[in-house]
Amino acid sequence: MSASYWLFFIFAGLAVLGAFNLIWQRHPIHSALSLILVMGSLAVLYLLLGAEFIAAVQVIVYAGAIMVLFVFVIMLLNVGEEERTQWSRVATYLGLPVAVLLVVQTGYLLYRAVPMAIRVDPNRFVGTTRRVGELLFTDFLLPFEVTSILILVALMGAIVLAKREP
Amino acid sequence: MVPISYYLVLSGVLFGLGVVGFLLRRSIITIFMSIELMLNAVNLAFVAFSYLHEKLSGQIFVFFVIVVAAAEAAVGLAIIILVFRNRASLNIERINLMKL
Amino acid sequence: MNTWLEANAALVLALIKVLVLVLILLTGIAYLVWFERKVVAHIQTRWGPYRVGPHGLLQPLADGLKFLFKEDVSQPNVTSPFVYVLAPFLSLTLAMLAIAVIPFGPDVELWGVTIRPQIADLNIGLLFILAVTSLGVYGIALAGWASNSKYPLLGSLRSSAQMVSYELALTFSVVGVLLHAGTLSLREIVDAQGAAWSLPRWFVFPQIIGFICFFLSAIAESNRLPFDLPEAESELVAGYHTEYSSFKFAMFFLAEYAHMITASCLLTILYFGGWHSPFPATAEFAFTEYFPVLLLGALTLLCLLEVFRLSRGLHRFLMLVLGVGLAALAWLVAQPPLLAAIQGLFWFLVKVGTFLFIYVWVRGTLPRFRYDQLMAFGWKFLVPLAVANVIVTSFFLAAGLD
Amino acid sequence: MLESVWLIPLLPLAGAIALGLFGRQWRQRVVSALGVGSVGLTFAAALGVAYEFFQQDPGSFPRVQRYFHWIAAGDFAVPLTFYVDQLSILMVLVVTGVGFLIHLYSIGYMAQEGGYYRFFTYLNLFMFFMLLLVLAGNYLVLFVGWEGVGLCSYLLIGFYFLRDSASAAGKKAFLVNRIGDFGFTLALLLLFATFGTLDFAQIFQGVGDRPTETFNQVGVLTGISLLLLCGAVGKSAQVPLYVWLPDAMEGPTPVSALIHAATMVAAGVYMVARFHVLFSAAPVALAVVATIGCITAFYAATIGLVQTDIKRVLAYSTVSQLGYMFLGLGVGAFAAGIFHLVTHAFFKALLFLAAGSVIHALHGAQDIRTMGGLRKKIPATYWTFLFGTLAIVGFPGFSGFFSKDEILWQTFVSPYGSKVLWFIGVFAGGLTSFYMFRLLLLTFHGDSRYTPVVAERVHESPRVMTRPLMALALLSLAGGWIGIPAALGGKNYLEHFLAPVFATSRMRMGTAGVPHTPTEELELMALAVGLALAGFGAAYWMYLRRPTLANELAQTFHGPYQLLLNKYYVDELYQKYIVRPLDWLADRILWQAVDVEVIDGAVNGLGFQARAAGDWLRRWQSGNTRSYAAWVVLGALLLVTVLVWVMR
Repeated sequence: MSASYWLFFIFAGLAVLGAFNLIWQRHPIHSALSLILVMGSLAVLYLLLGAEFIAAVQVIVYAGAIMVLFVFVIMLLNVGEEERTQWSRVATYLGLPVAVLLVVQTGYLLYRAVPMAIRVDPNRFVGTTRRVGELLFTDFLLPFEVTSILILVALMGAIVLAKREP
Repeated sequence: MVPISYYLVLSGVLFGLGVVGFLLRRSIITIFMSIELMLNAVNLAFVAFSYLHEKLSGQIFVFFVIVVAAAEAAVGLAIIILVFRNRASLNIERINLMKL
Repeated sequence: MNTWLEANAALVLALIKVLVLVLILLTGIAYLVWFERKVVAHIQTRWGPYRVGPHGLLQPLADGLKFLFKEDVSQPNVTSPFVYVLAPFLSLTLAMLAIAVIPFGPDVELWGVTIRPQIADLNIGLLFILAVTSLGVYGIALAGWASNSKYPLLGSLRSSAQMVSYELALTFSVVGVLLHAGTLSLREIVDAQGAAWSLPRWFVFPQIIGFICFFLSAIAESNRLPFDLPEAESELVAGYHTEYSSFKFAMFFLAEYAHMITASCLLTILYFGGWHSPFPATAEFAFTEYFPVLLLGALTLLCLLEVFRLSRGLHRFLMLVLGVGLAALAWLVAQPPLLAAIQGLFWFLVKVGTFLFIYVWVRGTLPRFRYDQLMAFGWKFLVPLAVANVIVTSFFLAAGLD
Repeated sequence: MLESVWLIPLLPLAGAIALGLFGRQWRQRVVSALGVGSVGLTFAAALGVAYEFFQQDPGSFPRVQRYFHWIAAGDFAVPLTFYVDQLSILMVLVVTGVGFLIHLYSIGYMAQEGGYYRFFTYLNLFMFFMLLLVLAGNYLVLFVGWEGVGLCSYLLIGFYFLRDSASAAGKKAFLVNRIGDFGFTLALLLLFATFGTLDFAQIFQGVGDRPTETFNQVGVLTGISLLLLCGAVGKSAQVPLYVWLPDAMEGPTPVSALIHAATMVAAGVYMVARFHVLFSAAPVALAVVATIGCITAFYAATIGLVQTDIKRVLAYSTVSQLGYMFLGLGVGAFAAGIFHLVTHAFFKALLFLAAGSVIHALHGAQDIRTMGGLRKKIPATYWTFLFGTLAIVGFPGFSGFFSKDEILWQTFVSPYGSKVLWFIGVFAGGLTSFYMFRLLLLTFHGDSRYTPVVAERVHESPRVMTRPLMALALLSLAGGWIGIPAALGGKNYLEHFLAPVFATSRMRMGTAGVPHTPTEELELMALAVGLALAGFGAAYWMYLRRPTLANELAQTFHGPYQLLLNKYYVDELYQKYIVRPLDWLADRILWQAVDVEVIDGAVNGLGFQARAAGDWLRRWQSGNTRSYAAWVVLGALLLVTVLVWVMR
């Protein structure tokens, strides 16, 4: 029972808890907070998987920027609790069983995908910032540039959309 | 030492929870967050596989997913603000003008 | 028993470090407040705290007690009690979390045990700090939202916008240093500044612009004057922590000063060679080793003089005690092994102290921005400047002239 | 130079494109400079090529220039190839030369007309297509040229599209040509089906391997030949498809000269000559060719006797001259046919242009009954017209004499010809002489019958018009000297020049060894000339000595006269027995039955089905996003289930 073992279970538990809370809470803010929790614990799991850089990016971008945006919007619009309408029969009655089936099968699929024997040693394969960066600027240069364009477009789109017409 | 499949199963579970939220919630924002949750789950799977095959490309892919998610969040939230401005409601069931 | 100790020596050491650091940090913060009040007072030609203890030296203690034992006027109709309570904890925790990865000095060898004055040496240390500071927003935002009151809400909205914007400039300005050092580990960054030309090989000199950007946006990040819009007294009572009282308020308070300290440490590490002495390590500069002793000696003299100047007996006695303590410390530090070990820490603290003083100085000097000015400054001046700095730096490095 | 044959068709195309796109904005001078210049350059290029050509050993031709793959679909590949041999070179020279002169002439003639740039655009385009046709090295390219010239002729006949008669004539020409082209297209398909290729060289190869199809065993070659002939008949205005040509005179006179006299209508002749290998292997087809040609020659001549419109007379003479060419081809004297084509190009162009000059002088009057005595007024035109007339009637020494005589002689002696055909030909020659001199005399001699108003405005045409006339006059005089028969101590260069082209068919038909018996040939010549003189005499007598005689004759032989005057009522017959039934078919059956009921019904039915489906599917679009989400997830579940349970 090494440290990484405990860490995994603690943070996996946190993640699941957060995810569950996310869909359980009726108020968006609480959902957002639980989502942040999920993201944080996922970052730790990434660290356990040796993906340092991704872990950092996860926290900085997801928790630090995207979720801030969410919280910001929620506060700005001062969204209250969501109302309990049940107008979509198919979603109401079919939703849960379908989702559960999906989870079970997906889980089974992934479980089947790899043999149990392969275990995680955080130091065996480390995605250091240097290596990721090198890969990013050699093999994946074009996608990288394209994403920059994407960001720019998204930025302009967001501004155009949210701007009040004078 | 934790078997890698645990990570995969975890990602599967998270994804499923995301789906549930996606289906059962009514507030657009919450649904949006469920989608983000699903993305995260997928990312976890990516990282796990990248560890499994010892290929960094998986992590690169996660990086791209995060970037795209950022863009998506920007636009999506802008849309949400717009919707709220015009409808004074974020209940997705009230936004049903697509019906003929 | 022993075996267990040996088995988890690392763990125990880490725990001890954490405890020590937290204690030092909290007292440090407390006395930082005292320091600030004093300095500002003297800038404004006042005495500042003078009653509690000689020169108000016990003021922080008094404040702490007050915060602890004051009745908590908690809100009856907060938007969400949980978040209301969560917010201050969040901000303080995050503020202090950042300090965990800061190296205060080189490894020191004492009684056969090598101690690394740093809790966690991540090789993504810098990213870690950025991440934590980026999370810092939540404390304020949630606080403002949870208080269910308009001034706090406004304040929190402001602060979240402000912090998100200035984070950009912050991150960009750091990139220059990263390009120079080629690593994210704070320790290695400091080591990269170890060697000296005629003048110390610190990154301020090539990265002066980056330094300025970083310094400004760091001030903004920690919501201090002239960027303390979230708590602008004149506009929104006390901003996001208007509705907080007693220890919850204290937490925000501490968090802010913790931010200051973190920022100063980062400035020191990134741009001013961390624990490296400004003097080249050659024979003719060997005497610089004794600066710590001299400093302590000077302080001792000051205290002893005060003993004769002060009027109240209690204060005289306290001063005497302080002076004797300082003298003892000076003697202790003068011992060769300790003297060698203390060097790095000493320089580090000196530099951090300087920056803290500048912080206070700025606060005492400059007026507050208007909000739109603030945003314009951040987006239209700092960010472009930082980006330009990155580009220029990378060109220089690519051209090979380091 | 020989490699740059592609330049020849390209230049006019460039001119056409430029004019068509920008001509509207340009000043008249620029337009004419460009329009004429392009053709002039083409002529120069043609000369260059010809020069190059003569440098080289005649045996080394035909030479095929491949340029690029035009169509490549599976094993069906059509490259753009040019087929350079004596025949095509000759044609190129004629087309570009005559074309150039006519372009020059047009500057003057069209100066006052509207749509100046349009005219030159069409003309250049025509040159392009004509040259493409002439140079084509494979059937499809030739077909493109073929249809292209048809299009241009349609556009130019209807050039004055404000006149109903003009546009009607254009349509008529187009439709009649369609009939011919139908056969042509069938021939194309049949060729490909038979030989699996459309390349000339390969086709000729393939034909060469097949036996001659004699009368009692007719095969595919005969079929192809007849179908080709169908196309040729349409294009070259032979009986029974000649009807469009006279109406084509609605177009501007230079057009009549260029397209409907000199070049395009000769395309049929050229085509038959080009496929001589094919025809020579199918004697039946050849016989048909000869017969059609002979009939046309005579028939058109008879009509020409009584026409009163100056251009129509020329049109019918054109038809009959084309008949002569077909006759020549039909009896296997391909060289002679081509020879007549060339000379005819010269003198018929000349005649038309001169007629145009007359019309120009009279400000648009075309009825010869309102003319007369113009000889003094417009001498240049008169003299050139006279040259043309002498050439066409075959006055000894003039070009027409040699070529026509060659044809008749070949008809007489060739194993494929016959005395009957020969006799009809000669007689038609006499008629030709009659109506041509009638035209000449009525127009230029005698006392003027036009109104005084017109009288003082009659004027000679500008230089730019008369110069080309003179050039053509010279040609129609000397043009024939390239083929002076041995009987007259000539060398008949042309025949020797074209010999390598037609060598194969000569071998096959055994016309190579036809004995030249000079005395006999001379006798025949004399007969022909005599008939021509007789025609002249008759005309002179009727229209100068006893001007009333013509009308008296018309009175006495009223029936035949009317018959001729109304061109044997052919148009009316066509109208009654072909056009009307077709109209009925198209209207009642194809439109109101097939189109409305079947096709529209099918389309609408599809529409209704789609709408029904839409009505049903519409229910799924509840507009509730959550439901959509649910469906999406359901789909995902399906996929995963398949993944788990099927693709294990």
